[in-house]
Formats: sequence, C-alpha cells, structure tokens
Amino acid sequence: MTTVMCPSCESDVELTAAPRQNEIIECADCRSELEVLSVDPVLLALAPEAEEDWGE
Amino acid sequence: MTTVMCPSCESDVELTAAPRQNEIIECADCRSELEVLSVDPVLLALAPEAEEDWGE
Amino acid sequence: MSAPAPAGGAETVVVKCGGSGALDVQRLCEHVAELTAAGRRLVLVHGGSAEMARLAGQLGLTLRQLTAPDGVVTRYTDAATLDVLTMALAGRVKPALLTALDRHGVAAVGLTGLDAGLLRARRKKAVRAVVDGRPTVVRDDRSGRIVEVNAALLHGLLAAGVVPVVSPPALAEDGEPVNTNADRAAAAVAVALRASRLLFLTGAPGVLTDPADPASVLDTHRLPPAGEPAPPWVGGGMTIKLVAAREALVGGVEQVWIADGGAARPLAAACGDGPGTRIV
Amino acid sequence: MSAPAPAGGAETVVVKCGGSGALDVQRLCEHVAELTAAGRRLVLVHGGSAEMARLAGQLGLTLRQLTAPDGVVTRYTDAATLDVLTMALAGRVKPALLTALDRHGVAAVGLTGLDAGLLRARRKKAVRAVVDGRPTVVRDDRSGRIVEVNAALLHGLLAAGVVPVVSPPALAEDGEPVNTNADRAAAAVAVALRASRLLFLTGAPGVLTDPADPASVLDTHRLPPAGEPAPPWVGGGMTIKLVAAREALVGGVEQVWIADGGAARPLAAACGDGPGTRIV
Ligand SMILES: [Zn+2]
Ligand SMILES: [Zn+2]
Repeated sequence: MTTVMCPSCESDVELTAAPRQNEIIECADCRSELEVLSVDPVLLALAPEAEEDWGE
Repeated sequence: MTTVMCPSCESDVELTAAPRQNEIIECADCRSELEVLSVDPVLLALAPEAEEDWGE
Repeated sequence: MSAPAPAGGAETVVVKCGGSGALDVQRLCEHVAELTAAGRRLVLVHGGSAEMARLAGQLGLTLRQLTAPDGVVTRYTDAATLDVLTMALAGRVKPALLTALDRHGVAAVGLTGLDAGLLRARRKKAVRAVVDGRPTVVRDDRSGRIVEVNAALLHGLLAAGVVPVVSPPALAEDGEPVNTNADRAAAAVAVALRASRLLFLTGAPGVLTDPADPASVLDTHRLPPAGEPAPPWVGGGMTIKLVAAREALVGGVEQVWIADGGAARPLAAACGDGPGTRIV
Repeated sequence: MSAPAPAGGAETVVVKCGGSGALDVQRLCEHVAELTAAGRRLVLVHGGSAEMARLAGQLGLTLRQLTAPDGVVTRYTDAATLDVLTMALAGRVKPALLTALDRHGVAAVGLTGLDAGLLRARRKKAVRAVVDGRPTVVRDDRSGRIVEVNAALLHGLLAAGVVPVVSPPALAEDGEPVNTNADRAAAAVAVALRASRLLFLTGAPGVLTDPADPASVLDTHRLPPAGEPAPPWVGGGMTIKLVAAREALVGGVEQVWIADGGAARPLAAACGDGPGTRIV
C-alpha cells in the first residue's frame, strides 16, 4: 500500500488501490479532495473546484 | 448483334458490344451522337450537347 | 451591421430547433417565411445530436459521456468529438436548413460561434466526472459556457432582412473552439438581442407531467426558486431547457415557451398565446 | 447590409486561398489583419481539396474523376461526394480559417453559396465523360456554374468591417446544392463586387514556364485570345486559374495576380506590384 503526503494538511494519505491519472481521492484527516497529478511517482494536489457541467 | 433504329435518320444502328446505360454511340449514317437511355430494351435518343466541364 | 437594435428589441424572436429530431423542417420553413414576410425578426438556433451520432458512426468514432458526481450526464468533447460536432452542425445540419429556407424564399445566413466572435465562451478547464466508477478530474474536455454574444452582427443581419441560423461551437478565451450547449446558446442570444420571446421546439407539445402522455402538457410551468429541485417529472432533455429558460427570463426575455416542433404551425407561440408551455 | 457599394468598389480585394496546401495560414492572417486595420476591404474565397481527400479517406469514400472527351479531368460530384465536400469546406477548412483569423483580431464571417443565395448556379444536367474507355453521358453529377452572386450581402458585411470567408457549394436553380469551382467562384465574386484586384494564392511564386523551376516565374502572363490554346507549360491547377482570371478581367476586375501563398507577406500583390504574376 502506497502512502503519500497530503499537500493540504501534511498527514499521510493511504492509496488503497492502484491510483489512476486525474483520479480524485479524499484525505481522511482534513477531508481535502486531492487529484492524482501523476502515478509514478504519485503526486497529489488539491483538486480544482467543481465547475458547472452542462454540455451539448 | 443487336440492331436498333436511329431516332434521327431512322437507319439501323448496329451495337457491336453489350451497350451500357448512358453510353454515347454514333450513327454510322447520319453521324448523330446517340445516348443509350436504357439497355433492356435498348432505347436510343440524341445525346445532349456537351456542356462546359470544369469542376472543383 | 452597425444598425441600431430596434427599441427594446421588441420584434425579435429566437427559436431553438432541432438536435433530437421531431422537427418538421418544411413546416418550420413555411412558418418562418410567413413571419419574416410580415416583418418579424427571427433568429434560429440549432443543435444536431442525431446528425452528430450518425456522422460519428460513419467515422467509427465512439461518442462518450461524462457522468458528473451529482449524476448529470454530459457529452465528453475531446478533439475528435469537437471535429465531428463541427462537421455535423456546420457541414450537414446547417446547410440542409439553409437550403430548405432558400426554397421557401427566406434569406438566411448560417453562423457558428466562430463567426466574428459571435459566441465567446469560458472554457471548462477541469470537469469532475465519474470514470469507471471513480471520481476523476477530466482536463481535455473542450466545452465551455457562453460569456459574450456579438449582438451587433445579428442586428445587422436582421436589419437587412436576413434570418441568422446559429449553432455551436463557440470560441474560448484561449482562441480554441469549444462545444457549448445549444439550448443555453439560444438563451444567451435571446438575452443579448433583448428578444421579446424565446421558443424551444421539442418533440413534445410542451412540458409534460407524464412523459408518456402528451395530454399531460402544462399551459404554464413555474420554475422553482433558484437552487430548489425541479419537479420529479422534469427529466431528460427538458432539464437543460428549463435551465436555459431560467437564464433567458433572468436576462430579461419577456416570454419563454416550449412547443411542438412537429406542429402544423410550429412558431405559433412566437406571436400568440401558445400552443405550448409558457415558462414563468 | 443595405450599405451601398463604395464608388467603383475601388478598395475591395478578393483573395482565393487554399485548397491544395502550400498556404501559410498564420502569415495570411497576419497580413489580413494588417490590411483590414488599414481600411482595406478583403474577401477570402477558399477551396479545400486536400481536406476533402482526407475526410473521404476517413469515411472510406473513393473520390472519382470524370475525364471529358477532350481530356480535361474534373471531379465527379455525386451526392456522397457533395456531402463530403460540404463537411470538409464548411465544417473543417472554414472553421479553422475563422479561428485563426479571430486569433489575429480579424472579424470574419464564413459563408457558402447556400447563405442567402450568395452563389447561385446553373446545374450541369448532363456531362460528357469517358467511363471505362467509353464516351458516356453522366447525369448524376452535382456541379454547376455560378450565374448570380448576392453582392449586397458581401457589401453589408464589408461595410461593417467584417471579412467574408466564402466557399462552395452553390445553390442550383432546382434548389439543391451543387459543387462549383472555387477559383471561378472567386472570379464571380470579384466581378460582382467590382473589386479592384483578384489574387490567387498558390503553391508557386506565380505562373512558371518550367513547373520544376520557381525561377521561371513570369512577371506578366498575357492570356491568348479566347478560343486559342494556352501555352504548353500551362497545366495542372493553373489551367483553371487562368480560365477564372480571364472571366475576372472580362468582367471588369482591374488587376488579377497569381502569387505565392507561402510568402512572408502573401497579400503584397493586393496593394503593390507583386511579387507574383500579373495576368493581362
Ligand atoms: Zn489532508
Ligand atoms: Zn442516324
């Protein structure tokens, strides 16, 4: 099991499965939503705010 | 060998091969250009005048 | 093109048509011819989902959808999808409409948002969606929301007696084309033109409380206060039309109608009291 | 749109670009931006053979040619080919041009002959061609020759500071779209606008007496009297450009130039004395 640091609260975030590019995971400590920016190595960043989402 | 009447001079036009739809043949007598309007039965008519012919 | 807008834009009607079939193009063109001959200013806005799906099939391209975490499904517009969308709308649907209008003696000019900055959009740079069951940030979606309309271009054409025929794509702030919802594009155009009416032509006689029963059509549908949920019988394509209707009403369009695109006189609600559902 | 034409149309230049590659779109857009900012009225007319071939390939459609009895080769435009042509021109080439022009700050509006009767054509109902070695009457070819241009539409856009970006198809007298040659469309537009110049951008620096040697470019090429044959070194795409050039000159366009679409300033001949070949 991989562990990486939460970029928001610096606690450890456990990745329970093979993470995917751009997947959103939640920090169990601070509840921040984190985006997987890369998978090898795993890099996390705060996920962007949800934008309103209507398409054609 | 099929023979059909020339619509222009009424002489016999001999079709030397299996005629094709819209093919142009010439009447040996009057030199009219004739279009094959149908093949079964063979119907001939005066071929339309050549139009200028430039495309994209 | 520099002609001023008529006072209050009172005579302009924006009609959203097509996209999901059910439109009787001949009847629409007849009615457009009649109304424009009577001096009414009309703008048509069209989509083209059905033609897009057909072209994607011919090209062997699979159209994909994004499911937002709240369950809303939207089109996933990557570069190949945007190409298909642009060809289907600008290369098939619009030419067919223009040809049909010409046959009815209507002078119509086809436009997309790319023409002289007609529809400028803010691109959605990051969209949240559920991909294979996992929440994901999608960054290559080429879609956006309209932030500006070149009303002067439309006023100029209208003043010359021309019917503008408008569709996506729009132009994003980075100079790239993006997809944009055609219903909301119609609302944005109606607001920008200060149109008196916006009319959505659909495959139903209006807003139905029972989707299976055309007789359940409402004369009037009152939108819930912003932020509150829509009634449970609002679903499918109606959801987005009501979002667009709200934007038009908030933007000052006097009347918004949802009516039957297959009716004998599909634009009746452009000048009278229906038939159709008036959104208030 | 009802703006009168400027006296003599003296400031209008029609530029035919694209179709067979070799065009530097960025440089073209830069130069268009510079000239329009200086008040010059420009109309762009484009083809798109290369994009058409690419799209036909993607759709698995084989483009066919007709060989006239005199050896002239022309495109065979059946219904499927016309669909591909319309999608390639209106759905790919034109949106790309409009997007590039917008990035350079140029307000441009894309048009085909279907817009408000911009290009009306007489359909060739029967074309003679050699099919499998046998002279044949081809009756399903959807192509035609321009007989009318809606100059008022173009004048209105030009007066509003907009660059019209025009291409086939045209509208035939039976109300159906037809293919029409883009070079000759450019000539018809230039004549209808009483343009002062018509400029054909090509993949060569002008008319070459040796197709393999760019240095063989002519400063001036004098057209032979009507009906007499062209010099032997006129071939390929140049043949039809010279036919179009003659139509423009006969129609009153003051100067016709053939110039290099890849040049740093491709529109130099729009205002100066070349570079390029002046057709007289
Ligand atoms: Zn944290
Ligand atoms: Zn005979």
